[in-house]
Amino acid sequence: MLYALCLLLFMIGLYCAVVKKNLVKIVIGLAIMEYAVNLFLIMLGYRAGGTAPIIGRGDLQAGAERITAHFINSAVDPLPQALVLTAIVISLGSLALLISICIRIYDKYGTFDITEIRRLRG
Amino acid sequence: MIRVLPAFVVVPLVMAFILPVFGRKGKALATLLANLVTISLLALAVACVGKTGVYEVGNWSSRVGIVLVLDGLTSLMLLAINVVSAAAMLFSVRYMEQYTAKPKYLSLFLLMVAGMNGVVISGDIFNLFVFLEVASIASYALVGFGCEHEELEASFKYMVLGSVASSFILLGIALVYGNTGALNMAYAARAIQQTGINAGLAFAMSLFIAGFGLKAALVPFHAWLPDAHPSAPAPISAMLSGVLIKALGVYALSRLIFNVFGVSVPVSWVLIALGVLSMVVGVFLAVGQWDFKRLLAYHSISQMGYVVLGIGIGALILAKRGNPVWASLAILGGLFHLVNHAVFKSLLFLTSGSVEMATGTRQLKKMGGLVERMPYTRAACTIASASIAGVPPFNGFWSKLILVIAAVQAGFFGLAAVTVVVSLVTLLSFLKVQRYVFLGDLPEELRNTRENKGSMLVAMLFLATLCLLMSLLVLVPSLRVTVLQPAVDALVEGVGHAMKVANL
Amino acid sequence: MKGMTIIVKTISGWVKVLIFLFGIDVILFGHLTPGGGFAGGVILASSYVLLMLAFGREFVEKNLPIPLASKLDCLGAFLFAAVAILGLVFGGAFFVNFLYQKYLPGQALHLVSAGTIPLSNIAIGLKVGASLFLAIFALSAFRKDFQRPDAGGDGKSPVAGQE
Amino acid sequence: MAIFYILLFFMVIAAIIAVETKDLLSSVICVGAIGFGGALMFLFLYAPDIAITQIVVEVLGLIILIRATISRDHTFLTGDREFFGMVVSVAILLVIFLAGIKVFETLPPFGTPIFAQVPDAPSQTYIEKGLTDTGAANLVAGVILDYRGYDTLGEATVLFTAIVGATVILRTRSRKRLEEPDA
Repeated sequence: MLYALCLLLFMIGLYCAVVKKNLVKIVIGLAIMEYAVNLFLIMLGYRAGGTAPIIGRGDLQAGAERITAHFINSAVDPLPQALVLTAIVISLGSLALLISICIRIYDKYGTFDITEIRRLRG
Repeated sequence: MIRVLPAFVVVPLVMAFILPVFGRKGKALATLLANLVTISLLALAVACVGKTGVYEVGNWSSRVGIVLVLDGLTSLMLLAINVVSAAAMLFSVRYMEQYTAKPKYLSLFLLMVAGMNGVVISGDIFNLFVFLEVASIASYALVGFGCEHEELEASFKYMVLGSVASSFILLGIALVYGNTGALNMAYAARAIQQTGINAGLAFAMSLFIAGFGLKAALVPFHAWLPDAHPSAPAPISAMLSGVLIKALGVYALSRLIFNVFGVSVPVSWVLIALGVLSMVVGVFLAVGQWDFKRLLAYHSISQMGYVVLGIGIGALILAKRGNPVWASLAILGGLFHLVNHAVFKSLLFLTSGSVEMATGTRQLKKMGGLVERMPYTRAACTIASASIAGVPPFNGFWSKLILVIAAVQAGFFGLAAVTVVVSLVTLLSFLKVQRYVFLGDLPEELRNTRENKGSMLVAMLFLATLCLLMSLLVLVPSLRVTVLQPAVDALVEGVGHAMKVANL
Repeated sequence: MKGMTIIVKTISGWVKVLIFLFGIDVILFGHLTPGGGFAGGVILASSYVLLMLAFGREFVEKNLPIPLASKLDCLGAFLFAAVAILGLVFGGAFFVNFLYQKYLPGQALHLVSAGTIPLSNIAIGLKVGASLFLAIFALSAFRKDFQRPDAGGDGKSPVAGQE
Repeated sequence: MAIFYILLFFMVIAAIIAVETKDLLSSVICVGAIGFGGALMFLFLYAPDIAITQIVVEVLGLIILIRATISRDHTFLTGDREFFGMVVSVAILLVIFLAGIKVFETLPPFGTPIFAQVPDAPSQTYIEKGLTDTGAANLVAGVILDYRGYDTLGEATVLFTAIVGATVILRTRSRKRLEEPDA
């Protein structure tokens, strides 16, 4: 059910990117899609009643540098978190590039309305 | 040889990080360095032909770390990418003098090359996505490099559709991870083999087809290509049409279908349908065009249809457990057409850039009679046109012939006929180009056009020579066995190939 | 624009230093606590964004010249790649954590541990901070050109009649 | 568990407002609400690294977005695209959504990650051996900078590419006259 809500968020973003005709709205739609995918990836790694995948002093067995079994059996999945970290930075980069294209288009055409930005046929 | 595999990514990356530091004064040095990088990568790619192996990044085993894989298909793609990038970079030396910020252009160019090389050598699904983003974002910026109305509009459209495609691909990757727990292609393939294709994986597969189909501009997803490719500077158009849509779209899609998910009948039919649609729709949209580069861009869609059709027929035969010889023939046709198209379409875009630079226009109706003013460009353009239309001695003929034979052998007589008809329409369309650009009367205002000399000419002649020589790739058995056949085998072996490479 | 009132300027002058230090803290302890090069780098960039909002662009440009930021951007990216290449030289494969495995194991949960990971964090922090600063600066720089849009622009559609 | 539903409902509602509101600035602010809701969600999902990154990236992303919308003369919008096209696209999206809901039944139920069920999942190794293999107490840092450092190189490159691209797009003069070499 939570996954479905996440997909709903993705679909709202897709709807916004496909149907809206304002450039900034389209960018917002893309951003929403990226949030949804990131959230979905993190939810895949969630463990009910778990702990964050960061080893503290309490997770080391006294004396030896060994991790307690409790930590091993309760830590959430670190791999999706690493993937999402990558994905967030990628989406920030593409947001910066998209917005600079938008600003430049506004400068040239004087509008954000995509129906008025039609120099190219087809 | 496998030890140098990361160099395909790291060398252009490091050079791209250094280049923006060069200001206006260091422009010549920056250009020289960038050319050195692309040419040495080409040499490296030639040296990698016929080798196989796995490189473990950071000495982590393929289970926990990222692996780079070199196999037949990878080395074929590396060859195509680096041939085209060397030629386009050589062409840029003089062509890009029209624009400002050349060091940044060179940097973005190298980043795009690094991204494509990274996609091709990656053996990890998420890593493939990351490098796909590197190449895509560099190409979005390069399409808008001219900063004029059309270029910005095309760049925005391209970037929006590209970002949607990236989101689809990432969601697909998340679904694959959620179902298999692995990101390495070999481990994911093994897990998928054990569980079979369930609903989640089928959904992921359709997301991948939509995402990579958008990147490859197959017909229902082609809206951005006819705008983006003509708007870019000519060397970038050559890179985009020549290799980007193949490395990011067709290569990635066929790698995932054949080596990770395994071929199945519905997916093969989807591929065939996409291929036929792209072939027919692309060529008929191209016929009516009067803008030189836009016409070429529509032909890219059509020619990509051939590639996908060949791969789809092969997948269908494999999925139905037919004769693997015919399957590998169809895939051979598809892949051979892929490399051929990389060469002749980039050559066509370079000649269009040369013509545009000399005359200042792209409209076919405003040109004419350039044969006496630009003889070398004309020769190169004619060779490339003959190749793309499938005129006998050139490379395009052989790949189309193989595709037709494969279609007939598989029992698709209708498809074979469509292939031939599309090829004839392509021929007509390029006769029009010859007629309006190079023959006919020379308009008054073009009296003073001069042939572009120097690096631009070298780049065009290099690719034109390749157009002639590449027929040898299928005609000489020893070349076919070392270059094309391993690539075909990598796909025909299917899911087993991924595991064989990773020693599972 | 000359920036905001004196109160805002004084306070944000101090707060900027605190944010900057927090960013450095997040970067340096990235291998022990949540955070790391990316988060820290963004925090570094946002400290300059605060300065830009309070004092105006010219002040920030004096504080951190754009060519320098551009060079820092390239340097950070290059350093990260260099750490990876050093792994090839000393560890035998690209991206080997050679410091941890061979030379400087350090003690778990201490600042000096994990080999090349803190180094990579610092390089990434530098790179991300400089590049996002550049991005925001470039985006705000464009505002000036806006007062006078392109020929025939004046908010109407310049598109009609072309083609 | 309830907290996730509350936060996700909040995010979905914010998304709907962001999509449907006529004022661009409020739309951007709603995006901020989604982002910070997401950051809270990450925190409750035991991903503090992502939560920190999400918050700071959100702040900067909002500044970039507001930069684009503010001081543009008509931020108020007029309607959607053609009605027919909208109905068709909504129908297609609805079909994809309904197909997608079925798909999630194949995933392990929420709260039981896949790596605990697959015998040789990489994540198990990261958790058990991460500290001894990489020396980093923060396992996420260990994964992104050691096990999968190559990804992070690509990620840093993406940011670098995007910024070079943005400066290229925003340069004021793009073409110059070609100085003829022999004339």
